[in-house]
Amino acid sequence: MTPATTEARAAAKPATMAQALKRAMRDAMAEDPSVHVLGEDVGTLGGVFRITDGLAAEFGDDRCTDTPLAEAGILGAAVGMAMYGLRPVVEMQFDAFAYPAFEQLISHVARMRNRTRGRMPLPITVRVPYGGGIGGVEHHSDSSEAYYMATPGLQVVTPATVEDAYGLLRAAIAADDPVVFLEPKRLYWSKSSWSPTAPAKVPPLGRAVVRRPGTGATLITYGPSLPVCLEAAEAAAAEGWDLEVVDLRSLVPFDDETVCASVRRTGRAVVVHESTGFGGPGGEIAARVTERCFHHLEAPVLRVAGFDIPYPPPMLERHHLPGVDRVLDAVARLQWEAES
Amino acid sequence: MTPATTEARAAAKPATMAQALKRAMRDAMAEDPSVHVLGEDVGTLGGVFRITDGLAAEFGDDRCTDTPLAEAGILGAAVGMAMYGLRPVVEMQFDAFAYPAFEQLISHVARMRNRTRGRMPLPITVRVPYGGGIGGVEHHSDSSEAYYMATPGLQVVTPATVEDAYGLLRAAIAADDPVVFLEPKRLYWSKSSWSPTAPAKVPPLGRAVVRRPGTGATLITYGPSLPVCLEAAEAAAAEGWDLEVVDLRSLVPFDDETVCASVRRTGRAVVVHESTGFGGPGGEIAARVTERCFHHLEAPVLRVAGFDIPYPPPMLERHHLPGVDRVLDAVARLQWEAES
Amino acid sequence: MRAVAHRPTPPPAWQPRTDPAPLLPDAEPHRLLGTDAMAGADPELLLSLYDRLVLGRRFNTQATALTKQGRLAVYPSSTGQEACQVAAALALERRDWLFPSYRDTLAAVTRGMDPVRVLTLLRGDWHTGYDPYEHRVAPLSTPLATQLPHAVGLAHAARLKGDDVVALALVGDGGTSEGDFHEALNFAAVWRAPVVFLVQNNGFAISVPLAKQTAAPSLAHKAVGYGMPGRLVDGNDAPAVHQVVSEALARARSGGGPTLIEAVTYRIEAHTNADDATRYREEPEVELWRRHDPILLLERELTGRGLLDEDRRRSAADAAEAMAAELRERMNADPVLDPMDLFAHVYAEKTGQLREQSELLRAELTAEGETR
Amino acid sequence: MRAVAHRPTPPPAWQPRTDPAPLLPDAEPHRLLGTDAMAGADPELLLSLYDRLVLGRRFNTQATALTKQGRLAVYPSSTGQEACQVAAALALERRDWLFPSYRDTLAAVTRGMDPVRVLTLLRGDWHTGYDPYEHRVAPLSTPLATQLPHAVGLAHAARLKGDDVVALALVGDGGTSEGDFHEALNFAAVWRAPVVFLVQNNGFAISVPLAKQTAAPSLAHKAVGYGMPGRLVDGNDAPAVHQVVSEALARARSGGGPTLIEAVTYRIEAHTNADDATRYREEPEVELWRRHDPILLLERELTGRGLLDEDRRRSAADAAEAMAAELRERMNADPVLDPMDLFAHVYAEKTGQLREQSELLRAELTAEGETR
Ligand SMILES: Cc1ncc(C[n+]2csc(CCOP(=O)(O)OP(=O)(O)O)c2C)c(N)n1
Ligand SMILES: Cc1ncc(C[n+]2csc(CCOP(=O)(O)OP(=O)(O)O)c2C)c(N)n1
Ligand SMILES: [Mg+2]
Ligand SMILES: [Mg+2]
Repeated sequence: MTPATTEARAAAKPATMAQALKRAMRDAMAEDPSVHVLGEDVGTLGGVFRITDGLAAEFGDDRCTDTPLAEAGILGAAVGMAMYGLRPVVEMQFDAFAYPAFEQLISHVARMRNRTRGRMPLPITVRVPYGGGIGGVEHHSDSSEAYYMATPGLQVVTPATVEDAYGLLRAAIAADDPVVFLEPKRLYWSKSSWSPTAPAKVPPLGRAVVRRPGTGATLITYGPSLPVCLEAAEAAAAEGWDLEVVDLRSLVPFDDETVCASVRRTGRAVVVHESTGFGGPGGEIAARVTERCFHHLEAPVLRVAGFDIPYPPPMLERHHLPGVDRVLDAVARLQWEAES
Repeated sequence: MTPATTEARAAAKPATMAQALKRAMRDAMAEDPSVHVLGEDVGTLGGVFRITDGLAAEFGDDRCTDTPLAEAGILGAAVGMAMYGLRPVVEMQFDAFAYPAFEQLISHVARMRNRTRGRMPLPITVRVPYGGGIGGVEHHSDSSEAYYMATPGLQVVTPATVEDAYGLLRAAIAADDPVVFLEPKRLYWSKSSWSPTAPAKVPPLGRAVVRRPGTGATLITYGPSLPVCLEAAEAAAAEGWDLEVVDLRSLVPFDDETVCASVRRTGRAVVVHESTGFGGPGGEIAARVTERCFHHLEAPVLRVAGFDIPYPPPMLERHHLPGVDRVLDAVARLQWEAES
Repeated sequence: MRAVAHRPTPPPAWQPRTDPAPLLPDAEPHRLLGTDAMAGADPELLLSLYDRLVLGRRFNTQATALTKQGRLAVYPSSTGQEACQVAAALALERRDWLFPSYRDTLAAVTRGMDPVRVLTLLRGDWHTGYDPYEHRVAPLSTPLATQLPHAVGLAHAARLKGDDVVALALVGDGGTSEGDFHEALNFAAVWRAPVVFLVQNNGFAISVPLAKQTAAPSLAHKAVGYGMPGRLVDGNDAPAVHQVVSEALARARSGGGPTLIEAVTYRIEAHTNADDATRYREEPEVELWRRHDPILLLERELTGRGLLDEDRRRSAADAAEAMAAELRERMNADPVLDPMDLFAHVYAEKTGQLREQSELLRAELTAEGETR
Repeated sequence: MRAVAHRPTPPPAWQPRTDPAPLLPDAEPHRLLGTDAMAGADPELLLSLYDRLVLGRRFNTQATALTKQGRLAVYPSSTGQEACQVAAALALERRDWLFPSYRDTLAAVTRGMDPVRVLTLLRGDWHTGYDPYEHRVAPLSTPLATQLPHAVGLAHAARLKGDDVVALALVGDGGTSEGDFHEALNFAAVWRAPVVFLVQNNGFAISVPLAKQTAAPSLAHKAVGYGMPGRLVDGNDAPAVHQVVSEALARARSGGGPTLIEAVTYRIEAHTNADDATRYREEPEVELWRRHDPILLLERELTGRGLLDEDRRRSAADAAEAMAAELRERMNADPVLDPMDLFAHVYAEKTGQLREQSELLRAELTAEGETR
């Protein structure tokens, strides 16, 4: 099948996030021969989520490589490949299976540029399917972004829309810094009318975006929780609360400007994410928003997050995941009475 | 040398934190035959910081064991030992060298109790010398507490005084949960009149303590930054600011009660730690204090932390480490004018 | 002064294979790979193995069927690998420990565990959940090879306590590539821990064939680098597996230290019910292995020796059917779960914030009228 | 149908050593461990090795002295191991890459690097800091064995690009226990990457002797489990190391894949200047190895062949002294550091918060009158 027919077929129906991600890698590989994909089952199988499907067929095993089963080895080899001028895109099969590569990520990937005074940057993209909501058994639903955020030298990016999945992944692969690219797995099959035949322009990394304008309070969120927040905002509208929803897109660098502009306008904010609350991303976000917007705040910045527990088994996960009701409960606690 | 003579000798001069830690392990091993120490160089050498010095001589190689050089193996073996009823105390040689054991820590140590519905708790203590200020070359000065704090199932404890070094380590070893025990290496040689002949009673884990009472603002800190905060409080007193200093001692569980009682009294707070700021412990602390004490706050909770950079080389570390001046600068920004 | 040379002579140069690792057995590879255990084995052992293999096969097909009915979140079938799991688990003493990986449900069942409990993880009502001490079966491990150092630590602890306990740790061919495999085997050898490592080489790690996993002449050869014995066995020859594992256990028990065993077998089904094996392998290859089926091999031997008639065959099948029916029935009942349990086992005692959060959830559940 | 058996016959059973791993060489262990390279070697090679060994030894003593004067934060001396580092690095082509560990300063110097730059990490003014591309020397690696997968990845990339480049990766005996060692060797073998792994077995990992690190007959035996050749060499026999490494490089270069080499040597000094080796080993053991000194061995051979007279000896010593004097002088000058560099290389572009933080620091420095 030629790329043209693939395109034609894909354009015929709304694209999924999975398709957009695949297309981003395909286009990056076609444009730049130094882009190499590697990981477990990424070749013949096309990955357990099929995100790399067709890449080995189109570009050969040397460009899209099934590695031995060893995550530190994969990332470590990617470091060496990047040292030699390649742009490796590594797939970690699931969030929790990135942990064996932690030392390589923290002690090398994040630091090589700094260590060598900028002589040896490592343009590596580490794709990590993350988060729950797909009925995965233990170790298949972790939200591990806090670990990456706490590590200077890494960019941490996560798309929440099909269009961003394409754009941000292209931007991540093109970036000269290592990027941990967190893919919200329960949005893999979410669709939009984004057409893979007309790729959007590559957005810059590090910019948040207002997904829904509003005046009463700001929901600050990212990745898998964006749809929850948008739904909550719709429901809130019915109760007379006009909520603004900010999609961070990039956790590192953090877009203080967009976030704080919103909060200064609304005077209230709730951070919503699926990761555990304690020590999670929300603490950083709430703290920095408070530092910067204190006198604009009518209420403390609240957090709606996963409970501080190991991710639950499939049959109980719905109790853990922050849903619309929990978001609305938090919104209700934003001390609206104080205003009037 | 009998324990008695050791005690007599040690009692003669002020004890260091290193000695208190060693004594805590010794006493725990003497009282409970299920306590086993293992790690790299912990036996014959007594550890690179000599914290385990004498344990192998007193209790034999089987109780204090030099392992092969492999941190995941060490912690993984400790998991198995704990499964069989032992209480392993693992030494990670330096903060950054705990990273190879990350998967074992996150996916097993933190979760085994939960996974087995409480049937298989893992009473493992993982001792990690952490932080900088000792002129260590790369990888020898990381402050990695944010990673551990973000992991439900782990207790995270760090002493700041000689007395606590003893008491908290005893409590950690006695705890039925896994404890990441962070030892501030630049305080290893700090002394106090604490006498190893009269061990203090074992303090409960999870309790912060007010190290210096004050009324104007609260410095919230722990581990290596406690002496900095106490010094800053002295200096602030000269400028007319009466600062309270809270030593967290336990990052997990977090003692909201003690911390919030202080902040509600003072109305202002600065979190001080050496770890990088972004995504570091301070974000969580500032966020939860703000959530709980918002209407008592005269100013946003500020953070004084290490810069958001890889830990610097020895010759530059003093520029990175939060010192008295940076703490005082933050205190000065607590909007004192608003009060009057 | 010690020995003259402080090293033995250098090892012979290993020539890495230049041909891609051949995956297909010939028509009757068990004779090449197996021991002569089949012929020499005690009839009772053979019959006991037979009953359990039949039961195991039925367990696999039933569990797979349950995934289709939404009663299991996922199931990694061990059809084709029953001999490895059953024979190895059967070689253990009751006081010994088993460290299974996620595919080793049959090994756990063979130890006497309640099949429903074995399936907790895969059903999705808890993470393994069962009491590991009841049958000395560690939680089925999902992160690959991470259970191996646990087995070493447990075996080491048992030996230090003077207990006559051996740990049997199972791992897949793919799992041998992980760093934890290396570290565990090295610790075991240095500590001479009473542990036996059994690699079920089923040819694949999800889609990745062995040839992309290793260039070693065999996985058993990996033993050499740790200074422990390596054994290669036909993993579809149940008595052979039983014999090799028994020998290794005896060796460990008598202070001889660890052994690495590679059992060559084949994953007849896809990786799990969620996988599509047609994407990466051809049917004829599977067909060849079907002809080398562990139950077939045993039936042939038993029949040849006049130990298996239609009645015996039927009674084994009936027992398996009964087990399956019970399993079906019990699994078709919705498990009674208490969401408040989410907070019960994170720490020995709930932390303050877990108490807050559990109150939040309790309030939500009360509002929904859902709590117990 | 492929080969009849899809596996070679089982490996011979390895009997783990029952005696503790002997650590002491006999009076002249090099003859047992070495090749016959010494006798066969080209005079020029021998002399070149000699000069560099002498230089290397002097570098070690000078650097150790600098720690005492507070001019280096720490120094891990390779005294006694010079032959491994010098001979191995000398066997490389200029286009090849070296992946050193923290103790491999001499290998880096032998590649032509400025000694002061090599010492950046240990001096403490930056983390390695030098440009790895200048001499194709990767940053000295502190986290053990982590540099090995980098070497594999680089070699693999070079081969994919069609470049005739080999990577030489150095690691210690202790480092072989880490999971990264295993994963790197396995990747290298599966990918047939042009990489050579050289283990400097100096008997210790800080205080831990080899016998507590492995039960393998030799570290070279670890090659077997990856399907690559293993070679054992006397690490104090410089021409032998040169020959074995050269052969392995040639093999890798011609598409033959990776090799694992164990060079048996001894760490004559403590682990670093901060270590106290008397806590864990006896002087007579060190003394035995001093008699097996790599420089002594080479001198003996060169003298025997009439290649080394007093003049030649003195000229080597003088060159080393000159290097040391220059090193001393340059290291005694305080490095000029700009604290603002702390923010310069974290990302390609400073993030907003790094800009804020760098302004904070700049203000502090201005207040102190300290910035440039
Ligand atoms: C550390 C880790 N990485 C990745 C995975 C995802 N994963 C689950 S099973 C599997 C393949 C395992 O292959 P093998 O070890 O041969 O066992 P088999 O499935 O054949 O029984 C992979 C990659 C995992 N569970 N753990
Ligand atoms: C991952 C990791 N763990 C621990 C350390 C601390 N450490 C530094 S050197 C050393 C011993 C290394 O021994 P070996 O590999 O034999 O090298 P040698 O020092 O003998 O050259 C240890 C444990 C480290 N640098 N990295
Ligand atoms: Mg397999
Ligand atoms: Mg060594």
